Amino acid sequence: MIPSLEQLAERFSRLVVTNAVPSRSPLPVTTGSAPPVAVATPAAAAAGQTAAPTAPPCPVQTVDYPLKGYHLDVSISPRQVVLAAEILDQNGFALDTITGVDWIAQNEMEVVYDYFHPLSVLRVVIRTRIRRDNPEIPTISPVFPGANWHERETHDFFGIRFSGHPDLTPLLLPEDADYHPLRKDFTA
Amino acid sequence: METPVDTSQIVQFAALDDLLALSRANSLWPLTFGLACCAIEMMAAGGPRFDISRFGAEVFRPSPRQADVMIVAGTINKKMAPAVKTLYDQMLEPKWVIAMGNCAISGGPFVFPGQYAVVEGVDKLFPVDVYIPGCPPRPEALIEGILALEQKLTGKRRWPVVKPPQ
Amino acid sequence: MTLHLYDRPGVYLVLAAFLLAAGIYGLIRRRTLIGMLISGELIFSAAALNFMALNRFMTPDPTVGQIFVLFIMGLAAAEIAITLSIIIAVYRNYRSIHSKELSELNG
Amino acid sequence: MSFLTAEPVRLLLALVCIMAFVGLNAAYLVLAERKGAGRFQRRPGPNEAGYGGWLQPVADVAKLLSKQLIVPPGTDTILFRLAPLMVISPAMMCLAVIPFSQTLVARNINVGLLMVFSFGSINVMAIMLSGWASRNKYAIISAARVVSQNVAYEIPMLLVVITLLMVTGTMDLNEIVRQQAGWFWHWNLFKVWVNPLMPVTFVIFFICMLAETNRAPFDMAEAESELVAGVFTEYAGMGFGVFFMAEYANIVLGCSLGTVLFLGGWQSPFGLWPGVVWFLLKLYALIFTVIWVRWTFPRTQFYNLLNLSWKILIPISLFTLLLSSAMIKLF
Amino acid sequence: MIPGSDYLVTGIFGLIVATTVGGALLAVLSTRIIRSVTGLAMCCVGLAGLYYFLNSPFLALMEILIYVGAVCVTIIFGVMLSEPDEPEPQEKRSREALWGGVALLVSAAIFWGVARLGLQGRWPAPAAPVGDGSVQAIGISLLTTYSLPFELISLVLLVAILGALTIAHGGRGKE
Amino acid sequence: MIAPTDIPSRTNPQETFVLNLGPQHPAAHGVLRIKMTMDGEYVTRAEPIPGYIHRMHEKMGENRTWTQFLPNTGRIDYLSALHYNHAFVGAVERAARIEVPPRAEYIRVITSELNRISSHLVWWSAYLLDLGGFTPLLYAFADREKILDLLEAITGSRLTYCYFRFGGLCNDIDDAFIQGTRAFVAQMRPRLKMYRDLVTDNIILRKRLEGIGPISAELCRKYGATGPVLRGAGIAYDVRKVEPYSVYSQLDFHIPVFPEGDSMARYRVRMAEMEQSLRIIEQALDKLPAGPVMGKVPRVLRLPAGDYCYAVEAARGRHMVRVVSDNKDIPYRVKLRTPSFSNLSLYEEASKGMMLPDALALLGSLDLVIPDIDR
Amino acid sequence: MKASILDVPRGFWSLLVGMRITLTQFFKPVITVPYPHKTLPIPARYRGPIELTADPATGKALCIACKLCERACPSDCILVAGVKLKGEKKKSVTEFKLDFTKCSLCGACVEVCPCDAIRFSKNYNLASTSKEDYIFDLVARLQAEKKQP
Repeated sequence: MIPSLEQLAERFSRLVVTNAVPSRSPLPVTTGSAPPVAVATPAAAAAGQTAAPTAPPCPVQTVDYPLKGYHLDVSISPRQVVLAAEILDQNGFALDTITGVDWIAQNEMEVVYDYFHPLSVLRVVIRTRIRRDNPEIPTISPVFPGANWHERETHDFFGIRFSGHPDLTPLLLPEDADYHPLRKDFTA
Repeated sequence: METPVDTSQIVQFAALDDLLALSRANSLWPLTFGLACCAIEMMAAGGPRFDISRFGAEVFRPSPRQADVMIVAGTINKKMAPAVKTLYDQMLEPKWVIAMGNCAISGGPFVFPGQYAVVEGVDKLFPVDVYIPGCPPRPEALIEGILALEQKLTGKRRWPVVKPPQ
Repeated sequence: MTLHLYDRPGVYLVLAAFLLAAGIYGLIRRRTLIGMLISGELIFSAAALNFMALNRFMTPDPTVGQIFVLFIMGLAAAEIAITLSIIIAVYRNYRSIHSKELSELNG
Repeated sequence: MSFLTAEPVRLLLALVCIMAFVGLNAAYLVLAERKGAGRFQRRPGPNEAGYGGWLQPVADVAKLLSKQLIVPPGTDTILFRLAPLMVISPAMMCLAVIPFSQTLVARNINVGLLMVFSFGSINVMAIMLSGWASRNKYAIISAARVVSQNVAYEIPMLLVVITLLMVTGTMDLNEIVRQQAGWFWHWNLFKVWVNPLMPVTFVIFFICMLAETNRAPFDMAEAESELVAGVFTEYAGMGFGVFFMAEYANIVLGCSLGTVLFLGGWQSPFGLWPGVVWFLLKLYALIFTVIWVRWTFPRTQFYNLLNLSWKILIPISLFTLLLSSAMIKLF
Repeated sequence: MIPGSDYLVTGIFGLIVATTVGGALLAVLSTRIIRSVTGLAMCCVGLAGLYYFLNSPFLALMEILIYVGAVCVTIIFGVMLSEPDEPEPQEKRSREALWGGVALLVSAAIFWGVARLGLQGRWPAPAAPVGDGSVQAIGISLLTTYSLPFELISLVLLVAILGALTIAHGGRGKE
Repeated sequence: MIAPTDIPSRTNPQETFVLNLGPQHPAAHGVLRIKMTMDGEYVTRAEPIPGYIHRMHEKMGENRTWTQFLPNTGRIDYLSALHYNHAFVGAVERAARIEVPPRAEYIRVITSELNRISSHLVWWSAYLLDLGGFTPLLYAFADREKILDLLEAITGSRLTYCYFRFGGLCNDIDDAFIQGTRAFVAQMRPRLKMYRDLVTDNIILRKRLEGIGPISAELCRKYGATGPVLRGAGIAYDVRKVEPYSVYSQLDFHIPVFPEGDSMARYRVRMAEMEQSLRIIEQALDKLPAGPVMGKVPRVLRLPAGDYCYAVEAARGRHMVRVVSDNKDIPYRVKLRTPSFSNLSLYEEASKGMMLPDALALLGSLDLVIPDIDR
Repeated sequence: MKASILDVPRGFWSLLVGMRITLTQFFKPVITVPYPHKTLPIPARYRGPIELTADPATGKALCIACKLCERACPSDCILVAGVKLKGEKKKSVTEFKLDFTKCSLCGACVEVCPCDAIRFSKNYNLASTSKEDYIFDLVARLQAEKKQP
C-alpha cells in the first residue's frame, strides 16, 4: 500500500492537533515550494544564522524534494514519537535512521527520525525536541526493531536515554564508555 | 691453541644465523588481519597483478600462532587496541610488525585535537619494524615494506632499488 | 634362546592376564560409563589375546583362534555401538553419565 | 619365524627411504601447490627464493624449525604433542606396502590393501585428539566435523574398494598391479566389461580420497574462513609443519593407492621407461588433479558433504558392488 | 640372516609389549577420559603388534581397523557429545582409598592367579597344522564350518546398529 | 583467535557455549565481532558487536570546514568511495544551490558505476573466500585492477578517491579514459559470463547458498535494510530509480530483483547489477556532453541554515547524508546514514538457529564494510 | 525425486565446466608485473606526498609562504614559514614541513595554492624502518634535488 503525500500530511496534522503542545493552536499544513531555509517564518529567515535553532512554527509541512531531500517534515512532541512510528509502520514505511542534534544554545536536544518508503518516493522526517539536561524519550524499537541499534548509537553519541529500550550499552564506543562525544560541550 | 677452533665455530654460527635470517626473510607468513582501507590494498598486493607470493609471503595465516608478521593495515581505535595487543602477544617469537598506512603509523587523517577514539600509531602498543606511509599505500609499497623487513633481517637488499619517476 | 621371547606362550598369557586384571581394576574404579566401557574393552582384548596365543602354540588348525578373535571383534563393535547409544540417550535424559547418579533407574 | 627375521634391517632402511620420500614430497608438493595455485590464478607464485623459488621450502622449513616452541596454556600437553606424531606416522607406514615398481616396495604383504585402510583410520583419531587437546573452541568444532566426515566417507570408500577386490580377487597390491598389465584399457579404471560402472567407481574413490585427506572442497579440518585454522589453530612452528607434512603425505598415499588400484600402477602402456617412472607419472598426474580441484571449487557446506556421502555416494557404490558381483557371477 | 637382527626383533617385540602395557595402564589410571581412550588405542596398536608376532597379520590389521579406527573413534565421539571427565571424588577420602585398595587387591589377585596358571600350565605340544591360517583359509572356514556363528554375528551387528539408532533417536525425542 | 582459549563450559550441559567470532576472524571482513551463542554447531544467538573501527567521522564533520570533510567521505566505505563523495557533495550542493555542469554529472555517473563494479568484485571475491574458494578472488582482483587503473589515471588514487568537488569534479577525463572504459566494458562482459560458469552455476556454491539465510521483505523494512539485501528480497528499491539523483533519470537501466530472499538471491542481485552498471557506463559514455566540469562555487562556502538530506545508491544500499547547517563555514552536524549499519542490524534476527557455516554465508551475503558500520 | 536424481549429473557437469575454466587459465600467461624488477607506469595525476616546485629559471621554490595550504589542510600536516627577503616583492619560503603520516592525499593544498608551488610527487613505494623518515622537510629536499638533477 502506497500512501499519498497529502493523506500522510493530513494524518499527521490530525495527530498534531489532537496532541498539540497547548500553547500552539492547530495549524494548517503548509505546502508547495517552501523557502530554501527550513523555517517558514519570515523573521527567522531574515535572521539567518539563528534560524534553525528555533522550532519550526508549522509542525507539519510538505517540502519541495529537490530543495531539502525529503517530502514531509513533521515536528511533534516527544510523547508522540511512538504513535508517529506506528502510523508510518502501518503505511509501509521503513526506518532510515535516527539521530540527534545538540542545540546547546537552546539547551535542547533534537531527535530526528528519518523514514523512507521502500515502494515509492516518499521521505518523511519526524523531529522532536527534548530538554538537554534530562534527555529522555520513549523508544520506538517495539515498532521498528531496526531502531534498536540507531537508538543505541544516538545514546552513545548524545546521551539521550530511550526509555523502554532493551539494552542501551554502548554500541560503537567501548563497552565502558561513559562519555557522549557528539555533544557540543564534549572534550576528550 | 684452542682459539682457532673457537673462531671457526663462531664463524659457522654466524653463517648459520645468516642462513636462518635469510630463511625467515623469505618465509614471512602474515596474519590475516585487515582493519580498514589498507586491507584492501593488502589483498590487492596478494592479487595477480602484484603477487606478494613471489616473496613467499602469501601464506596468510588466520591463527596468530602460525603467523610471523603482523601487517597492521588500518586504523586502530581504542576499543580495538586491547585485541590487537592480545593478537601480538599470541604470536610466537620471532615476530615482526609492519605498520601499513598512515593510520597505523600515527592515526593518520583521523587525528585531531580532542579526538577520543583513535590510537595514534600502532607503535604506542608494541614495537613496529617497518612503516609504510600512504593513504592507502600502493601494493608496491607493501612489497617494498616486505623487502625493507628482509633488509632489516639479513642486512642486505637482494633486489634492485626502484626510483620513483619524477 | 632368552632372546626369543616372542616364541614363548607364557609371555602372551601373562600379558593377557595383565590386561584382564587392568580391565577389572578399571571396571571397579571408574565412575563414568564410558570409563567402564573402556575397561570392558580391555577385558575383551585379554580374551582375544589368549585365544590367539593358544591358537598359535597349541591348536592344530590355525584358523580357529583367528575366527574366534574376529567374532570377539564383531561383538565388541556391536557392544560399543549399543552402549554408546545408551550412554548418549541416558546423557540426554539425565544430563549425566556418572554411574552413581543413575540410581533412579532402579526404581 | 622367517617372515620376521629375514629382512628387518632392509625394512628399516626402506622406512628411512620412505620418510625421506615423504618429507621431500611434502616440502616440494607445498611448493608445487603454491606455484600451481599461482598458475591457475595467472601469477608466478614463489619464485624469489633461490632460482625459480626452489629454495622456498627450505626457507619455510628452516623458519618453522626456528620458531619459538610453546605449548599454549590450557592444553592437554601430552596429547597435544602426541597428535602430530600420530598423524604423520600411519601415512608413512602405509607407504611401505605401496609398490612403486615391480621390485621397489618396502614390504610386500599379501594384505597390503587392508594395511593401508587400517593405518589410514588412525589418522582420524589423531586429528580428533589434536583438536581436543588444543582446548580451543574452533579446534573442537573442527575435530567433530572431521570425524563425522571421515566416518561418512570411509563407508563408500570401503564399498568401492570391495568392488575392486571382487574384480581382482586379492589384497596384494603388487598382484593387483600385475593383473593390469598391457595397454591402458587393461587398467581397472577401464575394465568396463567386468563392471560397466568402473569409471564411476574411480570418481567415487577420488571424491572419497579428497574427503579422507581433508582436501578442498572438503577441507573441514582447516576451514579457514569459518574456524580460523580448525584443529591446527593452536599449533605453531614445526608442530604445525608436521600437520602440513601429514596432509601431503596422505595425499601422496591416497594418490598412490588410486594409481595402484585403478591406473595400473607401474604398468606402462608403451613400455618405454621403467615402471617406477610410469608410476610416478601417474601419481603426480593424480596429485595435480587434486591441486587443480582445490583451486577451482569453494568449500562444501558441512551437511551437504554428509548428504553427498549418505545420499549419493553410498547408494551408488552399493549399486556398483551389487552390479559387479552379479557380473562376476554371470560371466 | 643378518647378525644382530635377533636383537632388533626382540627390541621391537619389547616395544610392542611396552606399548600394550603402557596403553592399558593409561586407559585405566588416567582421570581424563580422553587420555583413557588414547590409552586404549595405544593398547590396541600394541595388541596388533602381538598378533603380528602370533603369525596373523590379517588379524593385526583388523584389530587396528576395528579398534582404533572404529571403536576408539566412536568412543571419542561419545565423549565429545557428553564430555564426561571423572568427577571430583565426592565421597570421603578414606572410602575412596578403601575402594582403591579393594580394586587393586582384586585385580592383583586375578593377575597373580591367571598368570600363574598361564606360566605353570603344562601345555600339550602343538599338533601338526591343519590349515595354513591365511586370509583365504579364514574365509573358507567362515563360510563353511563357522557359517552359523558368522551369520549370528552379522545378525547381532545388524540388531546393534538398529538398536543404537532407535535408542539414540528416542533420546533425542524426549528433549 | 582473539578469544582466549577458554574451555567450553559445558559443565552444565544444558548450557550453550559462547563463541567470540572476531574482532580478528577471517569471516569478519575486518574487525567485526560477533558474539555467537552456540549449541553445538547451531547458532542460538548471534549478537554483532560493532565499534572496533569507529573513526569519529561525524565528530570530525563538526570541526572542519565543508571542504575539509570531503576526504573523510571516501574512507567511510572505502570500497565505494565515489558514492560517498557523491552523497556529501550532493547534500552540500543541494543546500548551497550549486549548479553542477552536465558533463560533470555524467562523469560522476560513469566513475560511480565503475566504482560500483569494483566494489561488487571485491565483495564477490571476499565472499568466495568466505566460502572457501580462493581462485575467484584472484580473477576478480585482476579485473578490478583494470578499473583501478582507469580511476587512478583520472583521480590520482586507487582506493580512497577524493574526486568530486562541490560544483563538479577536480579534473576532467581524457580520451584515454573514455577509450579505456569502453575497452573495459567490452572485456568485462565475457568475464562476467566466465564468473557465472565458474562459480554461480557451480553445484557446490548453489547447494551452499540456495535457501540459506532467508530474509523477507518485511524484515528488511522493519530494519531498514536496503541495497542488494532488499532487492534480493523482491523489492525493487533503488535510490537511483526512486529518488533519481544526478543524471540517472536520463539513463536506461533496470533494477535486478530476485524474490527468493536467500543468500543466492542477494548473490545474483549483485552479479546482475554489475551487468547493469556496464550498461549505464556505455550509455553515459555515449551521451557524454562537452563543457566544463566545474560550476560556479563561492570561495568560502557557507550553507544556509537548515537541514538537508541527500541519498545515493551506494554499492551496499541506501547511503544518506544529512547535514545540519547553522550558516557557518563548518557543519553543525553531519549525519551519515550508512547501509551496512542497517543491513547488519537484522543479522541477529535472521541468523537464529542456523548452522555456523550458514550463518557465515549469510553474514558474507550482506556485504559488510565494517568502517561503514562504525563510521 | 526425478529432479533430484537429475541434479547429480547436472551438478557433476557444472564441476567439470569449472575445472575446464581454471585449466584454460592455467595455460595462459601470467599477468604479474614483478615489482622490483619491473614497474608499472605511474599515471601523471598520481598523488604521492606533495613536493615543492621550483621556478625553472632561478631554481628557487615558487612558494610564497602564504600559508593557505596550511589552513586548507584537513589534517594539519603542513607547517610553512617564510621570510620577506630584501629586494623581493613576495615572501620566500624558509621552512615547509610535511608530516606525511597524517596526510590523506586529498589535494586541498594543491588546489588552494595560488602560485602552483606545490605538486604531487610520485613517491609511490615508500617504506622505512623509522617513522621520522616521513616528516619531510620539503625545502631541503628541493635543494638536494637541485644539486643532483
